[in-house]
Amino acid sequence: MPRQEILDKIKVSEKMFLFKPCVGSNKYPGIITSAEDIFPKLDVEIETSEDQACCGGFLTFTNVAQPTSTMPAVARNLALAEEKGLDTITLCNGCYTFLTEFGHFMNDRPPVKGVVNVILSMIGREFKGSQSVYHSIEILYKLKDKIRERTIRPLEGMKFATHYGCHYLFAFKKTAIDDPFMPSVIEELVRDMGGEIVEYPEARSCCGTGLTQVILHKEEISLPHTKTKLDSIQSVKPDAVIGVCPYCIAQLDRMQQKFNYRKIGKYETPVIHITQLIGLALGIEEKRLGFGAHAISFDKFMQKFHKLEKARGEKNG
Amino acid sequence: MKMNKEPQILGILCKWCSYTGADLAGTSRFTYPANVKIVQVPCSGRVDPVMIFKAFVEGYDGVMVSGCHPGDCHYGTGNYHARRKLAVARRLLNFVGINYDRMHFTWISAAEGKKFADECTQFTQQLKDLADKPKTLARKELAK
Amino acid sequence: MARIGVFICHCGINISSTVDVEKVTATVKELPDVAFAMDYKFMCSSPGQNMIRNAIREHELNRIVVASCSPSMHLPTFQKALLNEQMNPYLISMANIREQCSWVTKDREAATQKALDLVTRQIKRVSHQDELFDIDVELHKTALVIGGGIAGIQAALDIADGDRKVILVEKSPSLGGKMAQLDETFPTLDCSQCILTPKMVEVAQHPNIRIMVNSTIGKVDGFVGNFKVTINRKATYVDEDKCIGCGVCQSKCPSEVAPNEFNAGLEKRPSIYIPFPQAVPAVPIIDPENCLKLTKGTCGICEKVCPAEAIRYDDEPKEIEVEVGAIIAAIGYREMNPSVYTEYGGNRYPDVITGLQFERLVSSTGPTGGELIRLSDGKVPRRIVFVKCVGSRDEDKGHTYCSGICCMYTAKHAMLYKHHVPDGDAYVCYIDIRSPGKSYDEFVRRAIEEDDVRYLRGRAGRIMKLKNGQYRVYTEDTLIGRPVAIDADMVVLASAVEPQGDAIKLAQILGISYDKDGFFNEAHPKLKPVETATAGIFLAGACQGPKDIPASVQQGSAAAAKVLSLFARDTLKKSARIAMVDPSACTGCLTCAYVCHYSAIEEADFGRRKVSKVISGKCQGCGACVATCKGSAITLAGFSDDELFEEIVL
Amino acid sequence: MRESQLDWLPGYDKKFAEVTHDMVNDLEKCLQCGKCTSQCPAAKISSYNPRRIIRDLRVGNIEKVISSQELWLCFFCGSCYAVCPRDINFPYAVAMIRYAALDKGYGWSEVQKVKDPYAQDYYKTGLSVSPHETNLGVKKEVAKNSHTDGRMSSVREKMGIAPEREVSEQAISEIRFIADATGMTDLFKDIDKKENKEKQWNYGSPADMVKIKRAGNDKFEDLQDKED
Repeated sequence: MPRQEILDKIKVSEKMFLFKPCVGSNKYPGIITSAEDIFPKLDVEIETSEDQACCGGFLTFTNVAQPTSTMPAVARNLALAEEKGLDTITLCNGCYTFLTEFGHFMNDRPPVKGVVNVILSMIGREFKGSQSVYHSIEILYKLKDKIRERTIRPLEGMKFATHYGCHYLFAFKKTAIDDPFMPSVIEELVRDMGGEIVEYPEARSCCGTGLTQVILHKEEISLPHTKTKLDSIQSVKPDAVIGVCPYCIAQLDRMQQKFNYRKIGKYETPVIHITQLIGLALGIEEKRLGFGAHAISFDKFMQKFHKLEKARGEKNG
Repeated sequence: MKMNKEPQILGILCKWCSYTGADLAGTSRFTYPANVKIVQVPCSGRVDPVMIFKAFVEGYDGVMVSGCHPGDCHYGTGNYHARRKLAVARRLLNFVGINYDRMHFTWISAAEGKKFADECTQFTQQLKDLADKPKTLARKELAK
Repeated sequence: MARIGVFICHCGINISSTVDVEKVTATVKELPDVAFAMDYKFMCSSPGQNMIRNAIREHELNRIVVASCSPSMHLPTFQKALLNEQMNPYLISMANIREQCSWVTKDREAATQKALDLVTRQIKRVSHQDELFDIDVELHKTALVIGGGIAGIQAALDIADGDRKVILVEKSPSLGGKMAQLDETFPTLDCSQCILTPKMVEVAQHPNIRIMVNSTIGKVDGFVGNFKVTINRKATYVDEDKCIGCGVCQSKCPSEVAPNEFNAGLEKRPSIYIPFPQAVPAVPIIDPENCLKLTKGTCGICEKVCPAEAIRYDDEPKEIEVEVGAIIAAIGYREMNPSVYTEYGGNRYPDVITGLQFERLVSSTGPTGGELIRLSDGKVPRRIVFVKCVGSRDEDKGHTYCSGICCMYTAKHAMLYKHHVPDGDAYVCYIDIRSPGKSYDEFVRRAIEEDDVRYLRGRAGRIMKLKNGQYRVYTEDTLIGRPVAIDADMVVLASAVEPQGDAIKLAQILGISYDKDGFFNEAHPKLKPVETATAGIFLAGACQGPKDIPASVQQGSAAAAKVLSLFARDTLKKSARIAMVDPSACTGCLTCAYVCHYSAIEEADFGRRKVSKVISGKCQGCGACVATCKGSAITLAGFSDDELFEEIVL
Repeated sequence: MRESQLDWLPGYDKKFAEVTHDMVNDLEKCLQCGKCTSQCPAAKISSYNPRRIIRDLRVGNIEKVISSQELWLCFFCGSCYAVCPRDINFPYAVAMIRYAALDKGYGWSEVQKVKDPYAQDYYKTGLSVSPHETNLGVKKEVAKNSHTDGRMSSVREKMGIAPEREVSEQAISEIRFIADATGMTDLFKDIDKKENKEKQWNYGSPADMVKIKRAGNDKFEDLQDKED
């Protein structure tokens, strides 16, 4: 069950800053385009910035850069939203983690913030720590009544499995919108849009990306988790897996191709970001959903969706 | 004021913990300077700051107050009241021009005979170190 | 005019080896007011005491100073000598020249000087001491026991057997508490109800015990010996006097919706119910939230079928006032609800149950009649995992303390499982096995060795529901350092012991302190384990901290002994060393009342002013108020400023 | 570096607390209950064991931890933190311990792997993930699904958006300034030259490591480098 006290703290403004994730931009552009489309439909104006770069957390947790180097980079990104006076929406668990954790870290320690601001002042910026950072799922959950009302292409008859991603729930066990082990936020949203949720045992397991595992070429460490997870998902036969983190989506999507290529199973469950799914239900242009960028084809998914939609249309005359 | 080589110390100890601790120091034969004189009070909460000022007026070089450890007070919260009162008394000592290092507040349980003897020895040494400085100082000097 | 006698002890050579006793005696003889001084080898001995008594008579002494060992050692001895001479025992003072002089000083000269100083102060002090008289307080020789679990039952029986009246108040409809819910008990595996129910019946039949079930404490006023207690009895809608306990009403009740509390929520119960067959008293009550008659005005079947015409739909809550001399709080504990442990399913997995639920599941009076089956599908669990420390030793989601009993009851559960399913597998995930009791560790070893229960050192991290209906328990075998996954049919969570939900409220009503978790504080952790800081209020059982049955019974008996020794007297003697307020000096600021730990200071009228007044029965003589009083209006008898200042004089 | 008395200095782990930038909560709170390890994805499949790492830090076997192979196996999934009864944020501890290891010369090979594709991209474009697809299999599938040649720019164009997400020149210069000012640039330059000490400690036995490689699915190892 979502936590009321956290929900109460989340403020949905008329205008918000959309923080674009790297994976979203360069591997799954549909995540960003659908986010840009759905929020206005839910009465939240979206602003982005060309000045926004990578959140910087990736470099920290691969130990390529010291936190002392990435802290100002995080502060710079946060300062962009502050300059506009907007709260930030992130689409990626990683961006959310690093922006909030480092933001709080600096806010709680004025000396650190001071040093960071000395560096930022040289590029003419300042980090005040005045604006909040929210995960897209938090904002979308707050908007769930509007989503239910404005769903024009309901997901009736479609079955979904969910994957929240460790970096949202586990890393924020006290401050995330929902319980780390028994969340129901995506489930509620999907049911509101008419879809059906199928539960699978490994729902709380890591997708296997683990931030660095695949990159460090430790496939023997990473891929078994992906396989276990995908096997568990396949066993309940969903039409798609819903994620909230582009990085997890990349792992679950691309590794299916890899397994198929290596002939260790046949995997064909498309993986979709919650913004893309809501985009579909709210009826945004299908090409803006960017399903083409996925390694696992959405053809079957869309065929079923269209068929059900047509059947409903005929029934309703 | 009598002139003694050894600094004169007044120990104000609560009956339940610290006085028993001082007895234990004796039972265990830990020696400490003879110029520590002990007054028993039922609880460190009974210690009126006036008693401390009175002691300095009488000519003592130092005052040591001890009660039960936090949470162990026989009367529940007496030692907390003492702690608060004596924190103020310390500042007041400074105000009237007595070096506040001449007052020592500590917790000694009934099992800490050794600690009592050590505290007495240490406090005596501390007072000896302070002996070079005049016992009462102008406030300006203390502020330095 | 004080006539002081000074008696200096050699204590064999304990004092005289470092202190020149004769010199001290000779010196003090010359001091003003000293009418007599002497030294002797053993002042505390019978001849020594006689010397004091003779001197009092011969020299008409009216103040005595004894210089010897610590007053904690022999003050009462010398006070007795004074009493024998019809002298007020508060007219003596002792100089501690052994523990705080001869034993801690090596230099003979310094020791002699110190001894002289110490004796001189006491001589000065003693002339300020006045006659004091211990206070007599009347007392009601009736005890109130709050809580009808095993600790309360034991305390009530012991007091009642000592021929004193007891009022036993219980919140629920029946006595018995947690012990009544248990199946078998460690380490003997004897049937819990078989040993408990005879005691419950004994309580019911005891002429000295008045049982008040369905009742809670509303208000407590007064002090030791004289408590006025308001007991709130809730409406039960059944006339206790008329009911014959036949149970027809509950068998005909059509509304079975509420969870059965006695069976730990494993099944539903009717809205009119006797909690369990052996309940004492065997009188049903109506649950007003679910009764169709009381909520919707329909039904009314129980009234129709009752052969004794005992149903009263118009019953109302009552307030009963009683006067008691002592109170024993024995409200026990509750089992923590593991719903916050979402990694263990957060109560959503039907076969992941708590320890108490497991007790009911294997109990022959439980919902399955003692058949150990999975509640989801009725199958016998072939493999079972017991997870310990659920809510204990967990500052993140539970409590920081160790619940103490889970190690033992889990060993017992594992054994019971193996007795029900001999060819099944039982695993226990533990961090430490804590079994420090008589035959306790042997019991755990028996579970491991004889019953082949597999103990894995590691806390369970997650329980995953598998598609085949099993539960995968992830843990680590920390002794080999590898993670382990066990596919089990049933998981039992050893849920923590925690204070009753209304514990803090009761503590505030009683005026006793409680710790950060809500357990009641004893007066001293070692030496006063059943007393509270408030005189006349005692503790028994798990409300003071997690306890098993033997420890609860022990504390019940100990509290009863304390009550009986209190009641052995006709009046209560309280030390005369208490605070007194001089109303003419009191400004009525009541700061003293704020610092008083015993609420012993109240507001009183003095002419047209409000002043503070010490309730002599409650005051314990700590003196916090004295040191706090800005106008020096309060004096602590025996430790007045005059007396203490004389001791300070250098 | 092994469990010798000499390493067992009092307060050694306290000193270590400074390294962890007080993001971690005190490691000495650890109960050694094993709840972290029980459902750790890395522990499931290797000899990595968070509990043992904490234990070694606590007793002073710090050299052993920072020279271990296992230190580089953490997934950063945070499930250990999510279940920890003492609220120890172990993933952060690992990140910080890794810096300590790098300080001593261990683990540069791991960092070097990340530097080229990701850190350099960040420095050049402001984004860590490049649009260039190295996995040809995926590129083929994307080409099929998007009816393009499979390049990200084509996919984006087909969606009706700019072929590339551009980070402004201004932003890139700012990023570079921060990188220069904080020593990130110098570190990037030096990374390849860093002498990498061979990791010495292995929590599992060598036989264990072989088993680990085969764990999960034995088809992984021989197929590793055939594509891309």
